Order: sequence, then C-alpha cells, then structure tokens
Amino acid sequence: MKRIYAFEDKCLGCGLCEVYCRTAHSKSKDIIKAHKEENIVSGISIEEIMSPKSAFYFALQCRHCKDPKCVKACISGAMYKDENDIVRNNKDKCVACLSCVLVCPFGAIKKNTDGKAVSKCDLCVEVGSPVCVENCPNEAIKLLDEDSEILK
Amino acid sequence: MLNMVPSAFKIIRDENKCIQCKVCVKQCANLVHYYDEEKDIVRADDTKCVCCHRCVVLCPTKALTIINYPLDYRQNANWTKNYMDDIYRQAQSGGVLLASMGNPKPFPVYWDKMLLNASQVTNPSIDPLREPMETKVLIGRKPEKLEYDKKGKLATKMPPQVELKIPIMFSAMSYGSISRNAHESLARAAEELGICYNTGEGGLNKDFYKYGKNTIVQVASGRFGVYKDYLNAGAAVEIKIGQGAKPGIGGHLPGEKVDEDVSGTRMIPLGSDAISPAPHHDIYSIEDLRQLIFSLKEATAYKKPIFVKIAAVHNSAAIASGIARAGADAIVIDGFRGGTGAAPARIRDNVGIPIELALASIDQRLREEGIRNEVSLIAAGSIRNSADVIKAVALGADAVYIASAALIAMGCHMCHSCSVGKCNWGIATQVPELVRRLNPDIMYKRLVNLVSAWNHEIQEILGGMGINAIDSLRGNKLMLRGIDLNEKELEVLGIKHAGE
Amino acid sequence: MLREGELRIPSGCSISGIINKDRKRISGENIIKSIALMHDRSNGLGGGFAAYGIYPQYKDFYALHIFYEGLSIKMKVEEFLDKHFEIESAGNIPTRVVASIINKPMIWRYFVRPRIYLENAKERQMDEDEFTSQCVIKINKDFNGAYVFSSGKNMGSFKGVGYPEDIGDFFMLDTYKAYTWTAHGRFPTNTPGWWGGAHPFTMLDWSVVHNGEISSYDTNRRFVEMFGYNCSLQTDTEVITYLFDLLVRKQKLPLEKAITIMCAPFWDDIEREYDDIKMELKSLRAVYSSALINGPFSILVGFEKGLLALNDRIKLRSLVAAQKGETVYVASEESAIRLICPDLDKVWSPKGGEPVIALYNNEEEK
Amino acid sequence: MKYLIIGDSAAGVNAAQTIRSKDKEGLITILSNESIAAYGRPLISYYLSGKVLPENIFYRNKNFYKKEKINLFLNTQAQEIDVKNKKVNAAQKEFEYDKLLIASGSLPLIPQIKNLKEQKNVFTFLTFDESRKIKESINPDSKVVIAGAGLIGLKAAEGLYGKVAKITVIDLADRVMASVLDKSAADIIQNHIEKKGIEFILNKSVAEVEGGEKVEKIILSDAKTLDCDIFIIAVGVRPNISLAKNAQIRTSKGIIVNEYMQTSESDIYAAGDCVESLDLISNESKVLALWPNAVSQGETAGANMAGEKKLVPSSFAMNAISFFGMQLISAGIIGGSDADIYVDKNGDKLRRLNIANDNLIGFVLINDNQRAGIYTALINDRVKLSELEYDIKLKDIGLNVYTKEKRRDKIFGKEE
Repeated sequence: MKRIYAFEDKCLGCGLCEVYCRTAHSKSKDIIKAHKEENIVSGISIEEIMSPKSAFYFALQCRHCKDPKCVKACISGAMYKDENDIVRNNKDKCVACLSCVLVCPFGAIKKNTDGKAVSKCDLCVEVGSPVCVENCPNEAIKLLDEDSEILK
Repeated sequence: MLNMVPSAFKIIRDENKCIQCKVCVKQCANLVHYYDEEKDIVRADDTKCVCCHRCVVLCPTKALTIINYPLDYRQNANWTKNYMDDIYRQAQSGGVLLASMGNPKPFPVYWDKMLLNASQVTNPSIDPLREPMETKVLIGRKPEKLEYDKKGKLATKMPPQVELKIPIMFSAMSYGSISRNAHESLARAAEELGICYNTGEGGLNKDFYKYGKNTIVQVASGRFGVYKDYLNAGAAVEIKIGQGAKPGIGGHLPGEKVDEDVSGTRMIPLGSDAISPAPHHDIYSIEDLRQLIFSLKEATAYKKPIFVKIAAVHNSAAIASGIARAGADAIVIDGFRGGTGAAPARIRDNVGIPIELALASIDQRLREEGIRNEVSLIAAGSIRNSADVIKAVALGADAVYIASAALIAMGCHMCHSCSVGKCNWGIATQVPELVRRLNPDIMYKRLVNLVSAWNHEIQEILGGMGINAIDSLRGNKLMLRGIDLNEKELEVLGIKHAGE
Repeated sequence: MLREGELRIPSGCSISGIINKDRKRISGENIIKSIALMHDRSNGLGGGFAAYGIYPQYKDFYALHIFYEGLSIKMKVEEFLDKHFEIESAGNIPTRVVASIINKPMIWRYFVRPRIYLENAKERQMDEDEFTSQCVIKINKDFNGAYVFSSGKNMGSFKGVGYPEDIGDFFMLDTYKAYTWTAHGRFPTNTPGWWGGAHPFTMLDWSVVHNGEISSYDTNRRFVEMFGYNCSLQTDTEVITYLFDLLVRKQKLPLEKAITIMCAPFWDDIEREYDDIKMELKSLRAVYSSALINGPFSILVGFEKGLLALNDRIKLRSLVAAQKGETVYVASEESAIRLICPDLDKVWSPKGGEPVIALYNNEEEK
Repeated sequence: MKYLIIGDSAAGVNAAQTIRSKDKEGLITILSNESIAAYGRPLISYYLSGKVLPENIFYRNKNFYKKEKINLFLNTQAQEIDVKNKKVNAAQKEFEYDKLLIASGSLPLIPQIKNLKEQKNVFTFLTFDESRKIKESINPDSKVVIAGAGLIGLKAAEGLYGKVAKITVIDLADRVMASVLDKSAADIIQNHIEKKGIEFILNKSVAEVEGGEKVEKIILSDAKTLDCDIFIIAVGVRPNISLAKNAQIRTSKGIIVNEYMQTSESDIYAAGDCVESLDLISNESKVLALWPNAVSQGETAGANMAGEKKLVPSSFAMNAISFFGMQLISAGIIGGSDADIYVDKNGDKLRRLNIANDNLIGFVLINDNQRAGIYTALINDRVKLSELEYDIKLKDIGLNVYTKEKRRDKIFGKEE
C-alpha cells in the first residue's frame, strides 16, 4: 500500500501542504473560499523540531495503520478501513466523541472547527493523488510504497 | 543617521485573495512579511524587499505582486535616481558599494543584434528528426597536424581532451559563495548531461570527488583548496586570471559564510574572510603563466587540459594569443555581463567589454597567427539562451559557459543581493534553513531540462542551416548577419550586414 | 554587377568522370556525350572539363592555362612568367567558333619549368610544386584580369561560361586524347560575370568538379586560410581543392585519412569502434574538426595517381559509380554512364562518406 | 464448525467479523436480547436529543450481516448454557455450538431504594429501547430526576436537555464522574453543566420513592423530597455474568478469562464488558468496560475461536466524551498518591498529567489539545519520559517529542 512519508531534511515548514489539503477537502474546492468561508481543518500538519543549529520541520498525517486503533475505538463505526486499506471517516455517522483522537498514537486526527465530526488524511482518494505531495515546493513529502528503496 | 535611500520595491497584497496562510511570512528571509496577530492580517515592510519573488511564487492564491517603488525623482538625465541613491548609500555607509550579478547597464547586447542564416532551396536544411545532429565537442590542445608511420598507424600522441556531449558547461561559482546543494545540483546535472561544471575558486568538497570526470577544478589567486588530489580530481584544471564582472580585482567571501563545511573545502580557518588577491602573486608576466601552466601539467602528469580564464578587456586578442603560446589548452573569455556573487558596483558597471566583440577579435587574431586550431575557445558572460550559444560558436567559440542562466533555472530571480548571503532560493547562502530550499533532487533535473532543451533548439537551428555537426558552425561567420550595427561593429565582429 | 569572387554564388550542377586505369587514352567525345545528357542539371552559365594525359610530349613541364582580359595584363603576366619559369613553348589554346560561346577572354597556354634554383626559392626549400603553386596563387591574387585556370603536368582544364557540350566543342576536345576525363555542367543562381568561376577548379595536378552546396564553407575557408591559401573565387570547389592539397600534399596525410576527415564518421559510430580505431578517429575529428565538409556535396577529384569520387556523409546528392574492364565511370546519374557504355560489369551507388578510388595500374604496384 | 455468540455489540460483532475473515465456511450465529442490530451504545443519548437520526446509529451498514453470512437473532434472550451437550437455550429455541462466545456486556446497577418496584416512569439508560421509552414518555413540563452523576447519568441529562422542565442529578459521591475524575477536574465539568440549568445534589442518595403505578416523589437520604415525573437510574453498571455463573464457569466480579479470552471451559470464550481484563498500569484484574477494549477482546476471541493463536492486547482505562460541548479526554490513573500531578489550568481548559517514576501513568484533558493519542501511546508503550526530546509538562505534545530515530521508525512503520 502507498503512504505519504515526510523527509525532515527537505521540509521547509512553509505550510503549503496544509493550504492545499484544506482546499481539496473543502466543499467549494476554491482555495480562497475554502479558507475564508469554510474554515476546514487540514488533514496534514507541520511540526517544528527544535535543534540547536537550525529549525527543522516535518509534515505529519494519518499513517493508515495496518491495525488501526482509531477504527477499534470508534463507537459509531464512522471510522473504517476502505477496500484500498485507506482509513476513512464517514462524516454522517461521526458524532465527534473524539475516541479516535484519544487513541491515535500520531495525533493525526483533529476535531472539525464546527465540532460535528473529525478530519483526517484520506490520501485524497477522491481527488486522485494527494494534493499535499503534488504541491510541496521541495518534494519533502512523497507518496511511496511501504517497502520502497528510499525508505531503507 | 537618517536613511535617505527610499524603498526599492513596493509589495501589493490583494486582500480578497490573501488567506493569511502565512507562507510568505515563513519563507521571506528578509523579514518583509509579518503577521499582525491582533488584526489577523499579513502585512509587508517595503524597505526590506529585494524583489526576489520567493513570496510571489509560493503564495498559493497568487495574491502578491511587487512593483518598483513608485517614487519619481525630479527629471534629470545626468543625476539619475540610481546615481543619487548610490550617493545616499555611500554617504551613509562610507564603504565600497557592493553589487552582484553581471553588468546591468543598457550597453548594446550584440547577441540581439546578430541574425542567423537558414537554408532555402540552394542549400537544403538537414532534417534533425531523421539525421543525427552532432553537438559533441572536444575541448583541449590540438597538434598542428597528425602524422602517420609507414604502416599507416597514427604516430602523433594527442594531448588530453575534455569531451562535452553539448557545447555548454556550467561556469565557476565557488563553494561558499553558492550553497552545497547548488554545487551538488550542478555536479549531478553535468554528469547526466555529459558536460562539465566548474568548482569555482572555493575548492572541491570531498563528497563531490565522485563527479570528477564532469568537473573542472579552478585554481585562482587565492589557491583555495588546491592540492594534488584536487588537481587530479577533475577532467581539467582552469587557471582563473580574471572574471568578466570584476576584471583586474580579486574576490572576497565574508567570514560568516565560512562555516566548517566551507572552511574544510577551502582549507582556510573557520570563519576567516576568504580573500583572493587581485593578481596571482606568482604571475606577474606571461612567462610566469607558462610556468604555472606547466607546473599544473606536471602535477597532473599531462593527463588534464589546462584552461586559462581571462576577463574580456581591451587587448584580449593579444593576451589570448600570448596565453595560447604559453601552452594553455583552452582559453576562457568572460564578458563584462558575466555574473558574480559580490563585486564593487562601479567596477562591475564600467570595466570590461562585451563578450561578443572580444570573442570575435580573439578568434580572428588567433587565425591570423595560424594557431586558432591548436587551442579551444570558451565564451562566457552572459549566455541567456540557445541562440546566444549558436551565435557564440559562429563567432568562433568551441563551447560556452553558463552560470547566471543555470542559477535562474535553479530558482534565482536576479535580485542582485547575493552578497548579503540570505538568498531566499537557497543558492547564494550558507544558512541551513535557506540552503534546504534548494533540493538537489529537483534542481539538478531543472538544469538537465534547461540544457537539454537548449541542445534540442541548437540541433533544430543547425538543421535549418544545413549543418549536422557543431564543428561546421565554429567560426562560420557567413551564418551571421548584423542588424542595427555600424560599420566598425560589423568589422570587429567580422560579419556582413543583414541584406548584404 | 559584382563578379564571382567578390561574392559567393550558390549553384547546382551535373558531374561525370571516366578513368582508364591502364592509362589507355580516349578522345573527349564520350565525356561530352555523357555530360550533355544531363543538360537540365545546368543552365548554360558554366561548363568545364579536366583531362589527364593530354600533353605526353610535354609531360615534364607544367601546362599553365591562363585567361587574359586584355593584352596589357597578358604582357605583365608573361614578364612575371619569364622571371620565374623557363618557358618551353607558349601559344593560345585552339578553339572553334560556337554560336552560344560569346565574350570569351584570350585563352593562352604555356609549357614551363620553374626556376627553383632562384635564391629565395632555395632558402625557403621550396620544391617544384610549392614554387609553382605559390606563383599561381600570386598571379590569381595580384594580376587583375589574368587567371591561371590550370597548372598541372600532362593535364589541363578547359572551362568557361556556356553549356558543357558547347564548351567541349569550343575547345575542340574531340581532338585531344586523355586517359582520365572529368566534366561539369553548372547551374549558378546568377551570372558569374567571367569564365574563371566555372568548374573544374584546379591546383597543380588536382582538379575538382563538385555538385552541391557546402554549409560549412566559411569554417572550411577560414581553416585553410590559416595555412597560406587565399580563397579568391569563394567557391566550394576552390576550398575543397585547397583542403585536399593541404591535408594530402602539405601535411602528407594518406588520402583515405583525408577523406575520413572531410566525411567524418558520426560520434555514435566512433563510440562503437575498437579502442585503437576509436582513439584515431577521435584525434582526426579533434584536430581537423574545421575540415569536416558539411551540407550536401558529390565531388570528382582528379589527381596524379587517379580519380576519386566522394559523397557527403549522409549522401544528400546523387552519385553513381560503374566499372567495365579497366575503365571506371562516375556520374550524377546512371543514365549518363549507360549512354556511353551500355553493358557494364558492375554498377553501384556509393554510401555517404564512402569514397570510390580508381588508381592507375602502374601506380597500384608501387 | 458452528460458532455461537451471545451479545450483538462491540465484542460480539467484531468477534463474528474476525471469525468470518478466517473461516469462510463456518456457521456464525449471534443471539441478541435487543430489538435492533448492533448500534453505537453511547449514541443513545444523541438519539434521545435528536442530534443523530435512528438510521445513523447502526454500528455496521445494513447489508453487513448478509454480506458476512452471520445469522442474527434479535429479541432472543439466552437463558441457559448446557455445557455438557454444547447447547444454549434461548427463547424456546436451542442453539448448538462448537465454539461459544459470551459477550453479554453489562447490566445497569439497581440500588436498594425503598418502595421501588416496576413503576412505569422508572428507567435505566443503557439500551436503545430504554432511550426510546424515555423519549416517548417525556413532555416539556416533565420533571426528571437522575440517580447517578457518572458518564451515563450526565449523558442522559444532556439527552433530555431542552426537552423537559427540570433535570436534577443526584450522586452519593462528592463530585460528578467520581469513577474517572478527581474533585478539581470534576468541578469544571459540574460548573459547565450547572450553567445549563441542571441541578446537582451531591453526597446524597435516593432513599425512598413514593407513588403506585408511577413514582411521584423522591425522598433523599437527608429526607429532602423532590417532585418527579421521570426517574432514571444511572448509578453504574455491573458485568452480566449470570449465564456463565449458572454454567459453573469461573467468575468473580466479571467472567475470568485467560490471555486468549478463554473461560474455564476451553470451548467457551468471553469478551467485552462482562469479563475481567488485566489493567496494564495497575497490573490487576479489573472490569474495564471500554468500547475499544471490547472491540479488541472480541477480535482476539474470534481469532482464537477460528483456530488462530492470538494474545489479547493490554488495555487500561480511557475515556473521550463531551458534555454540552465541553470535551473530556482522559486515560490511565487519574488520582493516586505517589504520582507527581502537573496541572496546567486556565479558564475552563485543563491539562493534567500524572507522572510516576519517569513514566506517564495518566492524564486528563478538558477542552484542550487534541493530540491526546500521543499521551495514550506514551502510557501504553511505557516510554521513559527522560529519554524524550523535551519535558512533556512544558510543551504541547506532538510527535516531535520523540527522538529522530524513534520518530522515523514510528512514521516509516518499522514498529507496526
């Protein structure tokens, strides 16, 4: 299965991945409306690593685990694994009880600003290919097979 | 002290496009953009902007434009805005005005005043889609003639040649004035393209020895990083006598850029200013140059061609002829528009001559001396596109060096502030967060794309001229015609006027 | 109107050549018939022939064919000739009246032997050939109105403005006997303005007829001019002849090496060679890259040892070769050969850059 | 192979699904004493408040049972397990089994209250049916009394909010959520709910009720009386172990199972709220009535029933729940003497970390940072806090707390 991997030596911490993630998961799919009117939570988020010489960053999103704790913890069956093994959230069934947030070891699930459901990375399965990877100015995140050479 | 120098640029932010994503704030190393927490809007400080376009390019909603700061000075053809601002700066700093890149003054660009020939009927084009188009060149010294022994076997021993698949090389940019990632990109691009990149006067980093066969190691007056393995690491050695942007003077890399990586490569103490003296202190005449050339040949067991790079100055023709007679394998001529990381603005703007004129006169002089065929000529400063390459070869160059074009391919936006060392594109800087912005995996591909595209265009143009090998274009001045040039310029260039 | 030499005139052409390797001499009839067949490949503004073996009785003397545009220039040239050569015999070249051949110059012929014992010749260790070629270049460059259009031994070229068959008739070539004939019909885009520009171009025993338009002309020209040549005619044949003279005579390169230089193999093909051949080919292309002839051409080169036919390396011009017994035919079209020798032993079309070399038999044993 | 499962909730459904994934042909039957298929139990309060429509509370989509070839028997209360003949009697039917799973969950705890007998307006709040009955019997001027200020009581209150005239919650303890929170944390929740007009009566219990068919009055332990139209008992739950006990299967507070979820009878398994599990932190056997715990125990039992050998993953107490918009996330041990409790409180936001000998053993977050899962992982993996990049007390938690190598292994999935 292909997942998105971040490379700390390349990430600029610019935040473009978050911008494009919000846009791709907005209703309007319009970058300006998505940010000015819809207030979407991005499925990917930048973390800063303090190191003496210079700040390093990396972008993190759902790892689509083989044995996902969030699916186990979900009381409504909203969090499920689809046929391509992508962990997805069904907005209609989710009541934002945040049991998934309680158990996700990566902290990759966030409550929506409207508090009605949660947001997480779905590998842009509907868009076609992950917009964060496509729009990273420095190829700091890549969509790779889990046993690809680069990860060794 | 009051700063009388006005802002150079003005940032225009389209409020209904800006989504306060703060990408520009995080990406501007000059701290132009800042986030106003209280009003939740992003604002800009015009005074710090150098118009490097980092924010414009990365802004996801294209909400930013930058314009020249709209401030009119009283009309005065003599005291122009630039000259007044220079005085404000020097009255405040009391120092030499530093500038970067090549001569920006509106002197005529002769490339744009020469037109190329094409075949019609009598001399048919050659179809680049069907016939091989050869752009390979061999740079190095050639014997006067080849001799065969009785049994018909070649008796003459050929001096070493550098084989270039494309007559374009990446010119000298020292390790330290540009970042490690920039060097890696140039090296990997050179390797994939089958051409060479020049280390510049900052030595060669240990990790890049593996790109040796696509490297030209430079020996400049500072002798930074020069030792036996360094000389033998590359495909050729280039003695840097001069540089187009700053003929006659040396170079200065400020100490703060000399971190442990740069100091290790240059073999100078950490944090010390790296100063290349104006002359080589062991070359005060042409015969001293010959001694340096042959000591380098000895050090490399005569297995590496030795280039000599000079700035295009008034008597370049005589100098070049002298260099050829001093045993150089190739002569590099750097025009006054060649780029630099840092040089006094006055020198950059007033010293040196255009490469086109220098190249034409040098090629003609060497032919009159009958020695043109024995050395290679490489033109530099500044080649901006493949047509410039064709015209340089037609004027007599074997190959060209490009540097500014390569920087632009890697993201440079010619903001002319490399000397500040905070290049937002990760090129002319040693700041880790900025260097990281130049990802060699991406940038080397952009360089490969650029040069491959130019090579494809060169092949198309050659085909149009009915030529299927770049060898037949070198010095082929009938392929050029001048336009908007006076008699003397045509004469120096050695070309007819369009319509003749 | 500018005269050829003051400008470069591109032209299409037809060429034809016959060589008998036993040096059996034949009259000019066949060569005229052959070139005449390709009438449409020329436009009446140029035609010419080279013939080898036509002056057996003077075979040790240089036969200088010279055009004069007036008596006074003839006097000056003859004075120069007197100083530098012992003139065995002189006289105008016999011609017939042919309607289409008009405003012809005075055409004279001198059988001479160079005074190489003169002091400036000795200290510059000039041999006979070098001395003669320097003199020919000097006349053509400095004696305005005079043009030495042939300067070989026991050979000569006959050319002018007109269709080749008429030029042949004008110079009465049917009365000559030669073991090698080359012929050329020219289609220059504009009038040459004088007879000197026609082909063949000669230098000593070299004679070249050429069909095509070399795009590398200026590169080749500026290369040979570095070795003392002066391209006064600005024609392809002139620069090709000087290239041959430079590579073979002056630099003493074997003929097939000179050909490898002028029709250099492609880099891709070189890479596929064995190492020692690759090294040699790379050296040839490196040292003589400006001698590579680019653009379409097919040439016939007559020289002391025989006849050479050559196409450019991607064969953009037609060239057919054939053999019947000891006679080798080469021409722009097979029909021009079949016409004068219907049943041939062998006919082939040489590949690009692949020479057809026919040498005289007694040469081969040497 | 015949598989029989008693209980169609978290444990039962996941057990069935796991069995089917390993045994394509086996006969799988689930007996449920409820009227509808498996649903998210905590959702009954959202159903009560109308926030979630009935059709959206189902745990699996409509054709789940058909697709997985599971025979579901609703309204079928299992009465007795005939261990010798491997049969279960339920609602006049007999069900044979080769492998049996008891996933009967928990039952509401009914305290000793004088005069309390099956009055019509007395309800518990554990099943969808109960929630539906409450929804049918309330009206805008109903006065509701809820016994028990725990998870269930508060959720019942939230469900009724705005639909009834008065809601009063009574609890024996000195604070709400006594089983999960200590006083200071509980008070934040209590104040927030009181602002909605819900009255709390603490340190008291319901001593007596008055009323024949319907309870009209509630008499507290301090003799105070309250008018009451609806009385909801939500004082707690206890594991439903009667089936196992009557079948001489070893039980204590809950059904005793080994690490493969087997009961004392090798072919009988048990999972979910009805069993005792090993608490990772305190290392004691406890009833951990948690949804994620039931799911993984169900999967483990299912795997072992289908012949695979699978160890049950460890677990510990954890909760994620919201009351009137106030979000509570907690895990591990909340109180405890020797723990060094770090409190970071401002306004109605609370972040409390319980640290004991270089390990995080518990935390409480109210309306705070949403990356709680990383704290849970620190507890679960028993990570030594001193080996982390920074002191988790001083900085919001992020994956950057791990060292570069640890982070790489986690993200690049070396550890999975």
